[in-house]
Amino acid sequence: MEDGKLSLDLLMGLSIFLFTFIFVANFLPGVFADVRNEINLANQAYRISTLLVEDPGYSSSWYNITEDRCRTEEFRPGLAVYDLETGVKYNNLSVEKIQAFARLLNNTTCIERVRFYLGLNLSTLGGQVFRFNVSLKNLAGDLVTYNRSVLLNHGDKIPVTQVVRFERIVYLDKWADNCNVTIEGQNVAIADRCVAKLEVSVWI
Amino acid sequence: MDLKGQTFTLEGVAASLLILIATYTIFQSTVVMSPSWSEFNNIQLKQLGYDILRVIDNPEAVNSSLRGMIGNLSCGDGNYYAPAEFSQNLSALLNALPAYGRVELIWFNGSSIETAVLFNFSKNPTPNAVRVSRLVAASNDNCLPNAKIVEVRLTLWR
Amino acid sequence: MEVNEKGQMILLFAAAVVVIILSISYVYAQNVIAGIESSRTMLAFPKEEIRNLCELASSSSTSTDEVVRQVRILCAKNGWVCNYNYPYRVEFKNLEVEYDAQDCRR
Amino acid sequence: MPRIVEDEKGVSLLIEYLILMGVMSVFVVVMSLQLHETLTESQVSRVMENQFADVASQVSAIYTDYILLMPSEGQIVTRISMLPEIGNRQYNLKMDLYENVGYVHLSSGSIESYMGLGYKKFLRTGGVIEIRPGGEVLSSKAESKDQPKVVYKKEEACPFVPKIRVSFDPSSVEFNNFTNMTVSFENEITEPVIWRIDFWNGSSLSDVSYGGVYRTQIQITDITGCTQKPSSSNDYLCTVTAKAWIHNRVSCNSSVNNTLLVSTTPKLSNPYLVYEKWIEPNLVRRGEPFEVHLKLEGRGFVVEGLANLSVVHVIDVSGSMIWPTIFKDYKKTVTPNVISRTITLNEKGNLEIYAYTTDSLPSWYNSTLCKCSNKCPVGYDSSLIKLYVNGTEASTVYQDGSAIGKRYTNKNAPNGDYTIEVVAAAPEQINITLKVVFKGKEILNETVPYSNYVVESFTLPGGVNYKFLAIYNITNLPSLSYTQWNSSWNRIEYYTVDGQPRYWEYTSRLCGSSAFSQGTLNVWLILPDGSKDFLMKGSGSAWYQARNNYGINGIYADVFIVDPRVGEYRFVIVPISKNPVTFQATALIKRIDAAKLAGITFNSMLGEKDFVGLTNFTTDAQRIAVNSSPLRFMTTDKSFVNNLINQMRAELATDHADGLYYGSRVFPVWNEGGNNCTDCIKDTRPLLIMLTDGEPTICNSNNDPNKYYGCFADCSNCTGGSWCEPCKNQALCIANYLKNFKINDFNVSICTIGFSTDISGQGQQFLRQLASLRPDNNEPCYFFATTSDELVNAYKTIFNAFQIAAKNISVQEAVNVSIISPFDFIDARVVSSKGSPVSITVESRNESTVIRLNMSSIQKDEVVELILKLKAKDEAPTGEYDVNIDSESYIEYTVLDYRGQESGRITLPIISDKDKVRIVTGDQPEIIIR
Repeated sequence: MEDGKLSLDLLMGLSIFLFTFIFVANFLPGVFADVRNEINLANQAYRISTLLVEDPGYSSSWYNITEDRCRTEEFRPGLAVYDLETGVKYNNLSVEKIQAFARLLNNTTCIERVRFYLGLNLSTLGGQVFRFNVSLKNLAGDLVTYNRSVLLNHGDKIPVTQVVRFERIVYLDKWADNCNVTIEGQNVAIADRCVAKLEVSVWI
Repeated sequence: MDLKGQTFTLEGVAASLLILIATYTIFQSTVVMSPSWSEFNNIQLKQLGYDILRVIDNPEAVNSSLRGMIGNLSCGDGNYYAPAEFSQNLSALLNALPAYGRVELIWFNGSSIETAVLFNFSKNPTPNAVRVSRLVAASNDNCLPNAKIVEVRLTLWR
Repeated sequence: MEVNEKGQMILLFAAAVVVIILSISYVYAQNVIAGIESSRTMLAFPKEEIRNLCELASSSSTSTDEVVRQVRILCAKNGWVCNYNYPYRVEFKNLEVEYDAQDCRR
Repeated sequence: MPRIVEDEKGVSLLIEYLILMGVMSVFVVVMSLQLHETLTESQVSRVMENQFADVASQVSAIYTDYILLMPSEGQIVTRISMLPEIGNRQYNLKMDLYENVGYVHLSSGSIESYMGLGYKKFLRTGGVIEIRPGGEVLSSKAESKDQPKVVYKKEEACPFVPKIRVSFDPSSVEFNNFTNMTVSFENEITEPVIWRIDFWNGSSLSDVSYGGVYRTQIQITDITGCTQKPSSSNDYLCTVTAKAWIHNRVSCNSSVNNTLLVSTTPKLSNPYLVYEKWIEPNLVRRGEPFEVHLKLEGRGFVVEGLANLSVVHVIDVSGSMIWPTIFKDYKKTVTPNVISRTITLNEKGNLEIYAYTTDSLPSWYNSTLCKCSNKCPVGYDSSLIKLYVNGTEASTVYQDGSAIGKRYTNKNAPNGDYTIEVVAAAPEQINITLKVVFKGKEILNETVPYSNYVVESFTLPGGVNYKFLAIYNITNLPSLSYTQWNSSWNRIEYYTVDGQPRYWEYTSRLCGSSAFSQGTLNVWLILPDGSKDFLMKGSGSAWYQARNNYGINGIYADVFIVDPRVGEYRFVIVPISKNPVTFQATALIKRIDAAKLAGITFNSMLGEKDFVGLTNFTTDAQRIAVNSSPLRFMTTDKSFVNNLINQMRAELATDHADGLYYGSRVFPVWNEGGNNCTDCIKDTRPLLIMLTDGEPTICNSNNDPNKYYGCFADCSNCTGGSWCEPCKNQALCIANYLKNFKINDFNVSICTIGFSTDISGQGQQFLRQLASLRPDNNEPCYFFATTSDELVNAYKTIFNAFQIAAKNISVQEAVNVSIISPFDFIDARVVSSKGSPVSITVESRNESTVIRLNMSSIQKDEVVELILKLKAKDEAPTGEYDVNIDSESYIEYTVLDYRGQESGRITLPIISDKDKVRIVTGDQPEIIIR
């Protein structure tokens, strides 16, 4: 009689152990390696910002592409000024190109083309689709305006989730409204240039 | 007899706890902010550094170019003073980042490598500072003797 | 005697699990280091230095033997091997990167 | 309660055992199922994703930096660090394109990851380039010693390579003096080229060229950086480097060196050789040819004193010198310029073809140009244009307003192809209209600018008053029939020698009832004054006839000009049918005129410190006074001598002995009254040049040991008509005496030129014996000339023979051409700027190919260039290669001192830093993982 009980006892002990373990095992994954998107994001942010700041884009007249032609043309945006003689002027952004870029990002079809040609969308192969947003701010941190209209603050809408941002310091080839800075009270331009900050944000 | 049963149960519980704790101690402890993040901040900072060197080096301007800065560098009792205009530009940029910066001029005086620190940019960097530098073909015979090439080194940290 | 046996059994299993977990911790370690390499590359690639040399090589006045010599010395200090001559011939070597251009202009 | 079993204990034990086992087995099963899944699979897959992201980001970052550097030409290599395995699994990394967008792909079994790199095309100075990402690598390679790498590679292939040349004139300069530097390009420059000259002292000169020639004068005031010439304290070799490259294509460059000899005391400067070696182009695609250039140049000074000459022209003015000799000779095939069109008719119908022009060429087709005015086609008629349809000529004249030409009509032309050819006798550009009308519809109507002529020209050099210029046996000319000879002859010249008259005269044809007939060529001769002469035959033969009274009783010429102007004579040759035609012509002048020309040309080569004297000989020789006592017969005033040369005329028989004797008496060294002044020609080198067209026919008997240097002769049998042995022997005796006679301790040199038509004659043998040995190649200084050109060249050669910088040069050049080497041998050629003969042999060994040159001498400022044509093998691996095997390449020559005496042999190895060639693929750039 008592002996019978005993075995039940053991049974209980074992099952407790078993269930605890299975429980642990099941929630382990959360504890273990989680997916680290920031690696990709960081790289993409770096890559896009570099392409924008140090490359004139393709073709030489990509910034003439209108919203209706962005679907048919092959192009890659790049904001750097390009001089036929001396080549690319690094960190020197063309206002004209910036405006074109903004225009394309505003258009729902074009933004997808841009995304594709920038290499941010390989979903057809099975890769991730990256969302991005580009903005141009002056050193004080407010958006740069040209003829009182914001030059560049376009792309996908920035969410609350993990976002990686990469900044570049650039200067424009035309004089924007608010690219001067105030040093000791007076309002000057750094190195006689319209210096600004290009921010590229990338997320999933 | 009864005791025996008890022990069985206890062992079960003990074992499971053991596992639980083992797992936690191993993993919870190591799940820290991933290192690539701090690295990434350095990348960001370094890139900004290069950008700064590029932006403040405006060949059309005199004192707003590295060449001009070196050319018009003045020096006395171990201190090196960059032209005011240059210092202004640089500090304006640094404030905007925001970041601290140290500027060194490095050149070869014919026998050994020498280093000069700009007066207003001589703070000592923290360990995780980044360095960017640019070689400028310029000379300044009374401050940087025999220099034909000067390495302008900008150290940044936050 | 049976009694002891049963107790050990359970402990035995526990041990087994711990072993497995430890083995995974190694995998996990790999996970932790992920991202270091890429960021190091982004940090270490001497793009700007090479452009710098190319600019110097673009003019014969900054390509005189003395200038090149001083450049070499300054490079060596940073652990690089630099060489260039007019027009647009540039060589750069460091641990990761070997750059050798007959015409460095992009 | 009822019981199932009695012995409860036993039961309980059994049950207990069973249950225990049961639980255990369940546990084990769960374990084995769960554990692997939860504890390994899911974990590793996540870790992999992260590691993949890391590697991909790495590659992507490198890629980004590459495309933003992207050297126009060059290579970048970067190591990738990746874990050999993740959770003991290997994986695979590759780069590729998807819809022109590059991407990185990592995969291990079912786990994959992609990272985009962006659109593949980029702008660059010099155009758009297209990156080709590619390559694949397995992770396990990470722990092998060649780590995975990302490689950028771009090789430029050149549209052309500017072959820059830099030269100095003079190439040997005294310190502080001037020299002219010329920068030019050997090949056509189709894009702007940047060139740069680096001087020995570090200064440089640079400019952009569009193919022109750049000249500047530089004064040599700074010889820092020049190397002192071995074994001479006052000579410096100053080297300039010329480099040129296509604008924006730096790698398409070439460079050459040139060495300037600068001497502080040229008088003591020994002549010597310089060489320069380079490769053009030094950048080739597989299968493309390139050239190896080896340039030898003789250097040295000819200054005050030793090297100067005292020349005596001993010129034969015997009767036969009045005869004509060939001045120029032409024979070439003229291919007409044919407009050719093909039309296709798909159906049969009425076909009309018109070929016509509305232009006219009065200055060419003009009755006043015709030998018999208004007998030739006047102005301009339909005969000018010829129309061929499928090869057969359509001769129907077509004329409509100002349009004139030919026409073809076929009321029902069968369908098929029609080849239309049009030719016009257009000596200058006109517009030709070709019109095709089919079934009343115009199916072709084009007007093309057209011309159809070839120009041949020769120049009659100045300095000589030529008596006449005759041009004969020109073929295929138009002709005027029924043209008789004019019976009255016109005198060209007339003079008497010992009462015997000597004259030339000519006559031409009369027009009479002449009728014009086309030839197959229209030829105009354009005279130096610009006037045109439309050449025609008379009655199918020559239009002019000339003769003299000394053996020439008829040369038949198509052109005969008395006292022709010096200058350029141009033939404009127009084929009038569609078939190629041969044009030939031979120009004649008098031998004596040719002789004068040669002599004067020689004098013009002499320096102002060289002395000239003049002796002419016929039955007797006479020295011609050109100066005043004590130096009567020699002068440095060449023009004065030239005038005297011009006055010479053909006279009587030929006495070489006398000529040679009096020739030698020109030298003021025989203490004879009025001509006795050895110091006047101090330090100069005595040279006798004897020009003769004939054989010894007469001599002066001599048995006086004090005359003719004791060379006796009994001339009783010599009448002046035929070969005169005693004269020959006497001449040889005199020559022998002179060869051993020293003036300014140089032996007197004798050079002889046979100016005749028969080289085998014994006269030529005799002249060869007369001659002394040339200083350059130790051959007899004897030449044979039939034409005026040959004669002039003979004189030039003589001049050069006394100007040599080095002797017995032999060059061995070993190039890396063999079965294993990346090059193939195409050919080798060698050219001398002064046309001196060079023997060349090519020997292919199993590990190299050796080219050998042999030259008897190189003269001062002579440039000898060896050009080897090689080719990169089609399968040659890309990279940079040494073309030459320096260890086996050398130049060997006999050195001369400033007195021209041999002073030992030296060997200089051929070493060059410019003998490398780079083989490239010239592809678009690629960025690959390997």
